[in-house]
Parts: sequence; structure tokens; C-alpha cells
Amino acid sequence: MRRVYFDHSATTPVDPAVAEEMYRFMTETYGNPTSLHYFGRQARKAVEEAREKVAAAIGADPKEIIFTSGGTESDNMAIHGVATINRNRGNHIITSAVEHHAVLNTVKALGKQGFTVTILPVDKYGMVSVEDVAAAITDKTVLITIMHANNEMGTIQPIAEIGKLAREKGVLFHTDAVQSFGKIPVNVDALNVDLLSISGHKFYAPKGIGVLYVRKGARWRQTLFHGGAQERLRRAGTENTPGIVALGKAAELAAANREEEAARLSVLRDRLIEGIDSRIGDVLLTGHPEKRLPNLVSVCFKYIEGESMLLSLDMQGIAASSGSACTSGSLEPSHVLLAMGIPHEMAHGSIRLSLGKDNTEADVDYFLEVMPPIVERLRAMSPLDQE
Amino acid sequence: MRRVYFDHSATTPVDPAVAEEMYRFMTETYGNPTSLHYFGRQARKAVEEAREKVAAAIGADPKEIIFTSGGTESDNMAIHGVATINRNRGNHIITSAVEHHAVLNTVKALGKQGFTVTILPVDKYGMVSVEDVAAAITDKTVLITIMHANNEMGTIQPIAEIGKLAREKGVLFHTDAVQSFGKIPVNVDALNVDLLSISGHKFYAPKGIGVLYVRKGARWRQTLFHGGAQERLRRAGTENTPGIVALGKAAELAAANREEEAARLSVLRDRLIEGIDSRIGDVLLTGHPEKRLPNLVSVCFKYIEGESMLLSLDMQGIAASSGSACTSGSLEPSHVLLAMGIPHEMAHGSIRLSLGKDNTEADVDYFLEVMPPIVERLRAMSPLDQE
Amino acid sequence: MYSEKVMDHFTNPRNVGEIPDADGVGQVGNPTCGDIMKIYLKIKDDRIEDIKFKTFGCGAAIATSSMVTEMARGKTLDEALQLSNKMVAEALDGLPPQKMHCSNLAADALHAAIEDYRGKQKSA
Ligand SMILES: Cc1ncc(COP(=O)(O)O)c(C=O)c1O
Ligand SMILES: Cc1ncc(COP(=O)(O)O)c(C=O)c1O
Ligand code: FES
Ligand code: FES
Repeated sequence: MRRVYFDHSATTPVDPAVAEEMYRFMTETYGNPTSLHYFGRQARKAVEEAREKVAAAIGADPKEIIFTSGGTESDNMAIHGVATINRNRGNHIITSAVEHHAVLNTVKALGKQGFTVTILPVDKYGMVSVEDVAAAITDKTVLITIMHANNEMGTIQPIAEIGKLAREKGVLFHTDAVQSFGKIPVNVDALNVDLLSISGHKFYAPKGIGVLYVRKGARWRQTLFHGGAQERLRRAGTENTPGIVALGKAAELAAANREEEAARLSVLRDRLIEGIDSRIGDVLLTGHPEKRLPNLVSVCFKYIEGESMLLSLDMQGIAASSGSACTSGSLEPSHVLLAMGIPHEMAHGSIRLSLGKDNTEADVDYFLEVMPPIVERLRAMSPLDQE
Repeated sequence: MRRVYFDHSATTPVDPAVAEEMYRFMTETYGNPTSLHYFGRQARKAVEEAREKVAAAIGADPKEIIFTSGGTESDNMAIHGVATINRNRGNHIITSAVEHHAVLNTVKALGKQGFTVTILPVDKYGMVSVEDVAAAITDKTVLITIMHANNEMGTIQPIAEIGKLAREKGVLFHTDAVQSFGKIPVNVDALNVDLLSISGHKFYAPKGIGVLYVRKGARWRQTLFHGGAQERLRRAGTENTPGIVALGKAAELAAANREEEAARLSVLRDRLIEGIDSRIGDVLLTGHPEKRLPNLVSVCFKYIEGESMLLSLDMQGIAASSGSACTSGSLEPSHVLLAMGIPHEMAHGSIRLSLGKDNTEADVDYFLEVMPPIVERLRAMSPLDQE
Repeated sequence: MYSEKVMDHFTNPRNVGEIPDADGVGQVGNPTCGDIMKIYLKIKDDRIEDIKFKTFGCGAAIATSSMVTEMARGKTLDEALQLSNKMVAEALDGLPPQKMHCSNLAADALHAAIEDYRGKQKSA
């Protein structure tokens, strides 16, 4: 069967060149980077080279890069570390209603431990307003955490402006760049961020490896893991050398190819959007019309439900998702779409198509051929009043 | 140069068959197991099969297996989860002086948060006494955490007896089986444990993947990571499918080969011990003479220091370690050896040789040929009074 | 982790040994922290005519001991007292940060030996 993978925001295949590096570091250069001997030194060298590559890709210093087990750990580690260490300075945290659960649930957990949490609303495009952030800051605010680009509808937040504001107010600022890295420019100085999270498997590196950037001098401390002295005391546990090397290589490739690939993908994205709009109708494109990721289309099909579309697409070999893969299995529709004011029943009818490096125009056209009859069939079954 | 890797307790090479599985799950079956579509379902199937393999290898139910990022995370998650959830029942934790830092530092951190911590001593062989455990339990005790086999000197603790006691007293019992799994029998029922930690890279699976076993019904909850609903709400973050599949396969191989391989390695181990004793002299074998791992030799060479031995061995192509790889860089000698009553200067002269599947008798003989002149040279340089 | 110079001095340490009738002996460090350095001096006309060392310690400890003996040999005592731990480390093309501790011993041991000699001169 023809297979089209349109779920790159959930996860990506590992680039074969990256996977080969990984293989080599599992079977040949397998030493523990903490070890003194030849095997250890080879591993250490590779880890530090990877750190330099990641640092270069986001405009940071290698010392500011900490390797973690993924985006969730980076988010937890960033937020918990800042909150715990600055508790004596204040107990207020600001975030947004459209964050990934790795941020939202971490902040909410702190809310149960004596922190006051402000969850900022978003407009109909899923945008946080800089004025709202400014108004929310109090002298008790110790952390602002707002994501760079959203994983469900692709809206890009005004991070540089929020960062500027946070810096003026002396408040630490974290951004979850898990979906933006490799797709739009991510530079820690241009974005004015103090902490930033990345996850390998979203940009053709493997699962189980991520990065937390922490600006030199930022009032943050490792508070999640206790154990060995790895990562200069900032992340206990044997370093995942193959994963780190793979992430380093993938970050280098992502940075090198970003511009060209983003241009190519946004053409495909727009072809998808226009095709859906013209061939299907009664759809709502969600997310910001311009300030959006180049590879993501999020759309609500009125009168029908997401899962049934996904299953139908899957039967035609097309892999897509409805909202975040993480939240499937939950009955509630996406908190992100609801926060944008999209009514429940429409939110239930959302699907996300996220493109990646192996997708072609033919994939898009295949989708545009397959999708209209699916929608038609499901709408014919729907009891909802159709305009 | 001839290369001999005698540092399998620090980390192991990935079995090529395991690495190939991993490669396949990075490049072909790369879906996110949470996803509904074909790619996701393939990944889900593989994850659940791996879970079954791990469960079978330790005599558990697949539902009791949680995949983590490694031994450190498993230890932290086990201990923090039990402590936090049972806080209302009591605030006392019992551990031993020879634990890995992933356990010891986690318990000590809880000690700063209002828990009372009993750190049990060990005898000269590094053994915890069951009577000491019994005497330490109070009606405030909520957790006992004692490792199965020690990573520095290989002593195997009386886990089954401690577990029996803990069960009688209604106290939860965790063991760190990172070094024992694959080397000696590890069965959660035979050991009477409620929680158990494993780390992939110690048994020919990759780095960055581990397991936490939690007995059904045990009063434990995930308290470290907030985020998505993965691992039945017990570990947020995209599942590391390739790592999980690799760990599953490696666990299966480890269980199948364990007995034969342990017999083979203990012959090599004893040949090493006898050779060192007869050819060098003024040495102290550390750890229990019988209740010890089949693959580990830990020995103190009087009058000289560990790192200079390691460097000299490394120049001859032999990779060994002194104490735990994690603690190198610290001036203090190993807390494990000190806890056994070994004097500081002798503890500084310890090295660990840990054998693995590719080691042969020829490797042992090469070491026994190379080591005596190294010791002789360093002893000739030593200012310490020699008997 | 170690520079080539460190490895060279570790592998082929210069001036290892004792001087049986030394004019000055200095010892620093303690077995608890894993290093002891002992330096023996033979002095002629206020100059270091011969110098030897014995060291219990890591690669850096052995290399710094060796290096300091080379640097001190032939120097007047006042010149030798000018040698600092930092100069020894620099002469070895640097040491890893976690090893600066050991390099803080070599020059100290030399100075201790010189003081020992001067103390003996005074009391003699
Ligand atoms: C925006 C965002 N943040 C965090 C995460 C969590 O990353 P991971 O699943 O690698 O832990 C994801 C993806 O799942 C994401 O899309
Ligand atoms: C006994 C023991 N526990 C825990 C760990 C930590 O495991 P990891 O480094 O995989 O996090 C190790 C190894 O480093 C170990 O030997
Ligand atoms: S439509 Fe089946 S979960 Fe609600
Ligand atoms: S001997 Fe103490 S660290 Fe070098």
C-alpha cells in the first residue's frame, strides 16, 4: 500500500546518516564518557563535539547545553529547577493556555505546592499577547514559560518580545522550542530566552534524547535527578552517548537545511490548505494564518469527528493525527483548540497534518484525492445539522 | 594495539543483534506508539512485546514494567514516588552505606525535606545485615532501599531475606538491580521486592533506557515527570521505542544466556584473582569472597594510587576503572570502600576489573602479564613505607 | 584528558628516587586525599645540585613532581622559591580543572624541602 507519513510533529524517522552514527556509537565507540581510558575518552570527545554542534545551532555556548532524555524532561527540569531555587524570591509563575502538557502539568503541579499560577489566554489564532504577559507580571513572578511554536496548530508566539519584557522585569524566561527547532530560526539571544527545551525525535534524531539550554548565570538548578556528577552536576545518569552524538549530527543538519527545507515545506503546506479549502468546504483552518510553522496544517472538519477521519485515512495509508498524539485516549478535545474559542464539537473534528523531509507534492495530491470522499462519507453519517 | 575492555560495570557495548533492531526502529518502524495510525500501531506492538520480554526475564507481569531513561531515573522515580505518596503514613527511609549515588543522593535529598534517613553500615565484605535492617524499622518507616549487587566490589546483598522482613512489617522495599540483572538470578517474587531498577547499558542494550518494576498495588506514584499520559500515566514523555525494543531483546538474551555466561565469567574472574594474588602480592581483594558477582574483581594495591594504574593499563590497551566511573574527578576515595572499613590510602589504590561477553582467557593472561611491572614501577616511586 | 607533556612525564618521570644523604627533604599531602609528595635536595653553594622525588598519587601528581624537579635542578634556592604551582602546571601545558589540586602540591613540596634545608642550616 502507498504510505504517506504526515505526522512529523508527533515524531520523525531518524535520518539514516544519523542512525548510522548511532549504530557506530553503540557497537564500537561504546565507552562511558566518564571513564578515563581510551574507550571513555573517545566517547567524551564525541559528546563534547555534539554539544558544540547543538550550541552552534541555537547560538549558545557549549557550557549552556545539557543533554536530557527528551522534551518532557527538559521542560520539567527547566520549570521545576527555576521554581525550587527561586522560591525565596517569589512564588508566581506565568504560562499560557496552549502549552504542551509537559509544561502545563508541571506548572499545575507546582500550583498545588504553593505556587500561584497565571495561565494566560490566547486569541482565536492561538496567540498570547505581550500586553497580557506584561500585565500578569508581579514582584512575586519568578518564571515565565511560553512555548515557541505550538504542536497542535503551529502558531508561533512572540517570544523575542516576551523575552525582552521578562529581561526588563528581571524574570527568568523559558520557552519550549520542541516544535520550532529545525523549522524556524531558534537563536537564544535573538529570542531573549534564559532556558529553552528541544527534543531530538522531532528533527530526525532518535527518541529518548533532548536538550535543555540554560543561560550562563541563570538562577536555575538541577532538582529532578539525584545521582552521579554527569553533565557538570546538571543531569545525573550515564550520558546517552549514541543519542547525544545522533542529536548533535541531526542538529547540525537541521540548521544547515532549515531555510531551504522550510521554503519547500511551506509550499506543500499551502497546497494542502488550498486544496482542502477548495475541494472540501465547511472547514476551519486553525492557528495563525501567517505566523505559523512551515510544516503544519491543522484543520477542523465540521460535523464529523477526528478519530473516524484518522482511521479512514489510515486505511488509505495516510498517517495523520488529531491534536496532540499525547492526548489521544482522552475524551476531552484538545485544550489548545478549546483555548482558541473553538466550540467543542468542532474541536473534536480536528486533524493535524505535519510534513517532513520525505514528503513530496505527490503525497499532498494523494491526500487531496483521498480526503474528500472520506469527509463526504462521514458527513453523510453525521446526525448534526449541516448548513 | 591490543585492546581489552575490562569495564563492563561502567557500560557495555551494544550487542550487534540488538543494535540492528534499534536501527530498524529508528529508520523504518519509527512511529510514535501513542499514534493511532499504522506507524504508531507497529511501534505500540513492539513496545508491548518488549514489555513482555522484560516482565518474563524478571518474573513480573507486563503491567508492572515501566520504561525509563536509565538506572538513575528508575532509582529516583522509585524512591521519590514512594516517599511522596506515603508521607502521611511515615517519614522514615532505610538504606545502606554502599548504595549507588542515584539511590544515596536521592535519599539524602529527602533527608533535607523532612524525612529521617537511616544509612545502615556494612561489614568488611560490604554486606548489610538483616538484623540491622530489622532493628532499624520503626512504625514511621515507609521505604527500605538496598541494592542487589554492588557496582564497585560486587557483593550481593541478602535481598530475599530483607524483602521477607519488609513484607512482614508492611514496609515497601526497593532494590537497585542495575548490576545484578543478567549476571545472577533476578526474580521479583523470589527477591520479595516491591520496586526494582534496571539499566539497559549494563547488559548490552543501549544507554538512555531503563526499567522500573513496580509491584501491582504497591503504594507508589509517578512524581518526577509531568506531561503526557504515556506508560499508563507512569512516565510522561514520548516512549523511546528503539531503546525499549533494544532493551527487550537484550533482556531476553541476558535471561537465556545468564547461567552459562556466569559460569564462564566466574572462571575468568577467579583466574584473575588468583593471578593477581600470586604474581603481585600486597593486595587486598575487596567484596565478599563468595557472595559476589561472577564478572567483577575489585582489588586494592597497597602503596600506590588507582588513577596512575589505570593510565598505565590504558597505555597497554587495557580499560579498567577505579571505583565507580561516576565518582572519578572527586578527591574522596570511594564511599563504598570506606564504608567497608578500608583505610583511605588503600581505598585510593583500588581498581575494578569487570568482565563481559567478549572477554577471553587470553585477555586475562594479557592483564596478568602487563600488570606486575606496572605495579612494580609505581611502587618504586611511592614514598609510603612498604613492608 | 591529559596533555602530551603530562603523559610524557607520567610515563618517563625524571628524577625519581631518594637521595640517601639529602640536605633537605620536604613532604606535603596526605594519604586521605590520595596524594603524598616527597622531595629530596642536594644543595651546593646555595644551588640545587641534585633533586629527586617520590610520589603516591594520580597521573597529574606524578607528572607535576617530575616537572618540578626538572625546573628546579640547577637553580639557586631563591630562584627555586619563585617557582609556583601555576608555573609547574603551565610547563605541563595545563592540567584538567579537577586536577588543579594535585598541581598545588609539587611546588609546595619543593618549598618545604628548601625550608627544611634552611632550617637545618640555622640550627646547625
Ligand atoms: C511542544 C512540545 N513540547 C514537549 C514535547 C514533549 O517531548 P517528548 O515527547 O520528546 O518528551 C512535545 C512532543 O511530544 C511537544 O510537541
Ligand atoms: C548500581 C547502580 N545503580 C544505578 C546506576 C545508574 O544507572 P545509569 O547510569 O544508567 O543511570 C549504576 C550505573 O551507573 C549502577 O551501577
Ligand atoms: S466518540 Fe468515541 S470517544 Fe467519544
Ligand atoms: S592525586 Fe589527588 S587528585 Fe591527583
